[in-house]
Amino acid sequence: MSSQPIEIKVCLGTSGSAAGGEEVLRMFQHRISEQGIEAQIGRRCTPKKVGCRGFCSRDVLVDIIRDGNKTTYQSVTPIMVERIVQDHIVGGTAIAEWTVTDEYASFHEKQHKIVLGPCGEIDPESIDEYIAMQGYLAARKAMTRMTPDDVIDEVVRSGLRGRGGSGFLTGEKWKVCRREEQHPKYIICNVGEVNRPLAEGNPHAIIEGLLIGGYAICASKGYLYIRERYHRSVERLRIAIEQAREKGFIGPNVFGTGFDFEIEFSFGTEAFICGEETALMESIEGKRAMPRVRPPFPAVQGLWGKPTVINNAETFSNIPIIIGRGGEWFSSIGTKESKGTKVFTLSGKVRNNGLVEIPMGMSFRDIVYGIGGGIEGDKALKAIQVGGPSGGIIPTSMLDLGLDYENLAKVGSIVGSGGMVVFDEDDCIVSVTKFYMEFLQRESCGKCTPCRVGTRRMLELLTKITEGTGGDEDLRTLERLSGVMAATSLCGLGRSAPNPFLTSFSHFKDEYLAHIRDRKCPAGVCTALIIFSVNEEQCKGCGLCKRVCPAKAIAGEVKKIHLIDPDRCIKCGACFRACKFKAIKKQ
Amino acid sequence: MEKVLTKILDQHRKEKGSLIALLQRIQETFGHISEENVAWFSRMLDIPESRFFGVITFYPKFRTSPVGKNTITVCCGAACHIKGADKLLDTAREALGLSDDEDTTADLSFTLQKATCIGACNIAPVVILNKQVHAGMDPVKVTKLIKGYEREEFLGYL
Amino acid sequence: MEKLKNIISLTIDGQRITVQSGTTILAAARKLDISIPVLCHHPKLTATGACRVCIVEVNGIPVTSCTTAAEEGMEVITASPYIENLRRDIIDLILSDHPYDCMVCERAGSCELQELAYKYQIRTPVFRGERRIYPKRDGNPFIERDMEKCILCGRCVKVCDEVQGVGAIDYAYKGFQTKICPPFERDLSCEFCGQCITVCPTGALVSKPSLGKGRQQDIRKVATICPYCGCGCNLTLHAHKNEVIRTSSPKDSINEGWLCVKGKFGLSFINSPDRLKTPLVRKNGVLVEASWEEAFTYTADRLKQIRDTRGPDAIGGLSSARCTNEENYLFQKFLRAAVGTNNVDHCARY
Amino acid sequence: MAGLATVFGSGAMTNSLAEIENNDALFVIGSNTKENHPIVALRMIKAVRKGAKLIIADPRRVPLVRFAHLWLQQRPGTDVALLNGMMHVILNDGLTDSAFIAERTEGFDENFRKNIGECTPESAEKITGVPKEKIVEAARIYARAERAGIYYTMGITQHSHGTDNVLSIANLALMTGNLGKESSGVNPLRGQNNVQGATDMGCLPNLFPGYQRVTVPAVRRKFEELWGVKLPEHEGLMANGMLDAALEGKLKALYIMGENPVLSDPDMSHTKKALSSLDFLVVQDIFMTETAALAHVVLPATSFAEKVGTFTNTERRVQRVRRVVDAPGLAMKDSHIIMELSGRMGYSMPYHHTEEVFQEIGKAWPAMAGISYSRLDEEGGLQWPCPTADHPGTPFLFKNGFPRGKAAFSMVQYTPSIEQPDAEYPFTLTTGRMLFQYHGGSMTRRVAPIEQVAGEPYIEINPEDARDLAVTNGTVVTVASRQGSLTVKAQVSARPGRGVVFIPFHFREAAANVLTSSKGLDPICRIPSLKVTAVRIEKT
Repeated sequence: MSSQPIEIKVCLGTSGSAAGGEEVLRMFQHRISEQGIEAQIGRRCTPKKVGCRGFCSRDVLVDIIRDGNKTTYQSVTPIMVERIVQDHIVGGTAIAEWTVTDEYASFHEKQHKIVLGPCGEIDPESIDEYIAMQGYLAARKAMTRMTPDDVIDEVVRSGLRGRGGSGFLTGEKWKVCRREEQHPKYIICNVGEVNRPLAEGNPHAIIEGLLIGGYAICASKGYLYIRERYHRSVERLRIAIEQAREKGFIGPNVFGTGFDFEIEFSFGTEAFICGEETALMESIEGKRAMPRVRPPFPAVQGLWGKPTVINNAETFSNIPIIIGRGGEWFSSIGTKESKGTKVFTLSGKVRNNGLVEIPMGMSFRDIVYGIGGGIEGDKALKAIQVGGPSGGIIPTSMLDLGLDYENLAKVGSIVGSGGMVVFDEDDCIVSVTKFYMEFLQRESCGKCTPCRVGTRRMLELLTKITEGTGGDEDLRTLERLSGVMAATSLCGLGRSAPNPFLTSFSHFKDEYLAHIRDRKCPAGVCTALIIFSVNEEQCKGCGLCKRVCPAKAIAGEVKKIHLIDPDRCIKCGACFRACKFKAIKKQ
Repeated sequence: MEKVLTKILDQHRKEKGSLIALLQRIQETFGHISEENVAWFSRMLDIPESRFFGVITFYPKFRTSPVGKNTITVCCGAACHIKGADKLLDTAREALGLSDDEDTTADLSFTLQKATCIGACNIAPVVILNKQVHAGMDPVKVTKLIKGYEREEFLGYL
Repeated sequence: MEKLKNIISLTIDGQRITVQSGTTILAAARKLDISIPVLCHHPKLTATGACRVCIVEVNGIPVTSCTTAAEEGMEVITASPYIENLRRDIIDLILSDHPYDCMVCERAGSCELQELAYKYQIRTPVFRGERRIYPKRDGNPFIERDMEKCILCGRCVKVCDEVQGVGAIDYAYKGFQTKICPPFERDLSCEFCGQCITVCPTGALVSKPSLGKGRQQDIRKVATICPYCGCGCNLTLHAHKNEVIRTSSPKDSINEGWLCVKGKFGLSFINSPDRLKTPLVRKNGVLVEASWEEAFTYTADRLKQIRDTRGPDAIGGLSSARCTNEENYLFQKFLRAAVGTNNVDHCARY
Repeated sequence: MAGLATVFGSGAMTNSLAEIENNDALFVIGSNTKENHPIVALRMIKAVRKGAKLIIADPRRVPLVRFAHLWLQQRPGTDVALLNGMMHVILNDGLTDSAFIAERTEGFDENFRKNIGECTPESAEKITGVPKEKIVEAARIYARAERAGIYYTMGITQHSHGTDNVLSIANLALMTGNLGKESSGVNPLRGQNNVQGATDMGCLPNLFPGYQRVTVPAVRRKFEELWGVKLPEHEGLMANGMLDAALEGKLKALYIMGENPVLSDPDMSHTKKALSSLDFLVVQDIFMTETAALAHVVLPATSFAEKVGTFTNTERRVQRVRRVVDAPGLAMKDSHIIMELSGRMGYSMPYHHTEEVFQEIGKAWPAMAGISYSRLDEEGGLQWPCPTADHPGTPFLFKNGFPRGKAAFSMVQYTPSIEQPDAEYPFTLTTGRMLFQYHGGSMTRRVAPIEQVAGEPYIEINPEDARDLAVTNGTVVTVASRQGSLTVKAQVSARPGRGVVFIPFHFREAAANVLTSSKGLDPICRIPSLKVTAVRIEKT
């Protein structure tokens, strides 16, 4: 009998926790200690929490590593724990019907996990596990064997571009800041919503990247800018900082090199505009996050007026890898101008929702159908929105487009910080565009005219169209407005705000025209343009629709055909969803 | 009261924190940021009240009226939106008996909030009750969640 | 020490100009007498870059000339059709959220926005839509704050903070709802210096006491000096008929165009009904109205009598720090030369 | 002004307002600049924003303190001790400007140094209540600054030892060589639009226009020639001397132009009594003031907006006043009234235009000879001295030396104010202006919006004192001094320190000068001690 310990890894990312991961982990711990499992089988069992490994639609995911074999269970609930312990941990037999299916493999197969690699494998609250996988070696190498300029050269060689939005070359940005003679300098890591899995799954990589960056530009202080409400991310980063400090990786005289570096949290509060570098700095300074005019650029005059570098957590997570394995190696991944990988949150109507890391240049087809496993309910794919709210909408016709900075720019979109939402035939593009515009106008800081008034006007016009009161001239006005906003807004938010409209309009013009000229919403989403009626041939007169109708708009006797009074109908769709015979028509 | 405020002030001075950090601390302590508290800190720190108000109203997280004992946040990001976040919001509103312009129940037991994307798109739609994220929600689950919670005791602020 | 290397040269609309490094494109253009419209820019305040009206073309890209520093070899075009169209549309957007009530607006005729609407001939905006409506009016007695007319240029916020050091107002809320207001939207309570009125480009901030008292074109403006403290602030009094209805100050004066509440709002005493309008002579213990002839005769006679009976040193004179140099000179000359005494002083000589 | 004239030979702001923003250090003492000289304060704020260090010494936390690096809260009337303490530090640290002292001053002798040597920061702390660390820091900031300016107003002068205060300030500036340069000097800020002008024009019992002594025969001869009349040889009476003389029956007639001494002079009942004992009182004003009400003849005059002429501001800048509107009713220009009376008194003053008067001033006083209306219209304003038509005016004084040759150090020792608090009158009252109102209020109190926001008198009481007195905001209290008493609403405020109370003097319904004393005048310039009065406060 082997005495190799058995590892039990329970996914405790945001999604894993939401699905009950903590309870599952507690069950494992409880079962194992209560029933004396370790004594029974004569080896150690170590249930532990790990970060998100991406395949969130099947959470809670649990890995059992027994005798070198890894078995992954999906959709684990606390009730299932007892049997897993009995059959698998004690008995050594995996429960086949609970393990992940082929889609788990295909979900992972096409990904290229560099930064996400350790997520889901190591305990994010253990610096020893991070060190065991060569953690902080890159930082040691940078500080003991390289000059700051060497470090920057290496990052330049890698071709790494900022993963936060603009896609500016990271090494070049650092170089500008490095050249500035003013001190102190600051380095800021923005931990955005998309970066949460990184912070939760492998926080030390972020800390190490920030440390190396700080060394490269000669900053004495690093800030972790993170929304306070990301409790788990904050907690894991906090633990990571404490552990790193204990080991002497941050604090005074790091690695005995005389370099002092401190890391401090700066808690932001919810504001989309804080994704903009200068707005973020205003926020750290405790002000309203209204972007500053540029130039001067932050690398010259940033936080508290001092030279500052801002990158997001994904960018920083790449740094230890680049220093460790070399810029050359890194630049072998990706396309000519876009190197490395990019993490996306794949969501929407795709079957495998989750966190994915793909090499730059991968086609949308491979992402949606390969990794994503196609569309839910085998509906037809309609479009993909990439780059967050101010990104662009990519139509089906562009499925074979390779995802990189250049290609997305060509089609009027951006890589952004890594949102990717998939729409199917049931989604109305005009309504989706309106949704994004509603978000953008709400998040506009209100400082500059084109964005403050422009986003509002665009929203009003889109609302008009979804309500069936739009005219052709409104489309022309929207285009004109888009031009002004893109050309003259103060910051990226306003300049990219027209993207959803411009891209959707260029690819789905017919759908817009249907709303305007035919007063119809082809996807049946825009309530003002749809009518619910009873298909007399299918109605069995069960009366369910009548009962669920909140507006008392449905009349009819039992076993007789029911009728909807269009004047009373509030188009809530309750009858449509309730009818078991598909007898309610939506037009 | 003055003692609590002084404690916050001392800590703020010690940490040399920003105005946002101060407001976060006030809100953590009292659940909201009252006009009187702003006046007090404005006087002590010699920062005009208008700066406080500007920051408070910029970030939706800050509130000037008392918050409910429990906070329900419905994420309204893109992924949640197309999976029916609006319906969840309506359901929650109805379950709590809130009108469109109210966000807190009269008995201060619940506050309902909207969040822009909280980054849990892959498990959309999500609802956050206090600190717990609930994934894959639908109107029935939301109602259950609220009704289930209403019975529980709350330890409250201060 | 400024060195020569800090001098850069650029071309604006084909004209070459040499400026100090750090000079904005706007400032350089103004040196060439090329006018670029602005709304949020104010020469005495830090740059905001919010209104975007001052955009110019550099390498085909629109940049705000008020915030962009001139660079060596830069080629700037200030009014290409592309830029002019964008500019027009920005003004259009501002107007789409602005009340169309120029006919009753106090600033009609001196409004920077009206001027631009006129220049770009925007009668009805292309971008129509909802406009901010604020029913609440500010109850302070000095400054009419009509925030529906506010274009959020931020000049008032900056002048209140940077120049006056008060910070009575700030931006609040965000996005389309952004509003400049006192804390918690209370009524304005501040030093009431009126600097915000001075810098406001539109009718959003105007002097409340002068509302409806005279239109810009019917006003006579006279330059004079403030009668209050010793700063000697330069005033421009706006008079309508025989009433002083408003005060402003030239921006290049020793007070840099700034005033305090007294200079800005404290001059209505000139037209006070309490003003003495006729000489008074005490008769039977009561002061009664008299003609000048009577008053002069009586006064001169009494003074002469006292001088003749008690000597000139039985008479004294107290002059005023409010009166002019000429009047003070005449006053002491009167006592010394006409009465013959050095008993002359003024109350506030300390 | 007498103080400064003694030291330098001329009494006025040595520098210009525009120079303030280029100061490296500003020492503001006894001046509530933000409220009393709001526009000067803006320049100070600008200086701070440009990196200057601002030190404020004031018994109250005046609004400008918000921008200060250091605030010294001295007890009212202890300025000399504070200043001497600072000088002690400067002397000790070797921060004096010895070259300047040697070349341009006199009196920096053993006695002077010994006196300063005795005034340690420790002893200053005991007298002033300012912690000695702050005194040391203030001294170092001031002395080390390249361009340091001192700014003061009535908080320095209106004391029984006002002249000592001014001399002490001058010592500080001389010791550190902060004179005769741009942005460094001694700057009394004038409280009224044309105090400088009234003084320049010789409305003083001892001086002709341009600070020329009436007792010097040559000077007198010059004026006799200019005016074509024989002039009196002895000095006249000062303002308060005239009131005393009236009470004694020596002064029989008084002609008051545009002033309201009943409200603005100390000890109101004393003033009223003096004025009432005159045989003949003529008051020329634009409103029926408390003083005019006592007159035998009241002459309606014109406001600044109804006449032409010039004002000279606090920085010696002569500027044009222009007519905007017509005077109401029969109101007549002050100059016409004087000319008419003079004619009837047998001395004709036949001027056809105000400018002729101005030209004559230039003849009487060479420092203004270069200024003309046309130059003022074109150039906007000129600072005297401006002796010739092509002279640009003088932004700062003493560049090439002092009028009296070498500036003199004066040995000044701290003397307590006459009015000392005791068991019966335990509080120290200090008076002054507030932002919204002006002087006796005859102008501002007729401005409705101003009355709406600041139309009520109040007494500022420190929160701790208020607690002891069981007084809250709005409580009506009786304030009594050895001179008189009044009732007024309390305003609990952290502005004054413990034991100090403040009443603005604008309000006739609670006229602070009912309480102040007309005794204890400064021995040299006869200024009343308006800033220190012992009072008692009781709830009514």
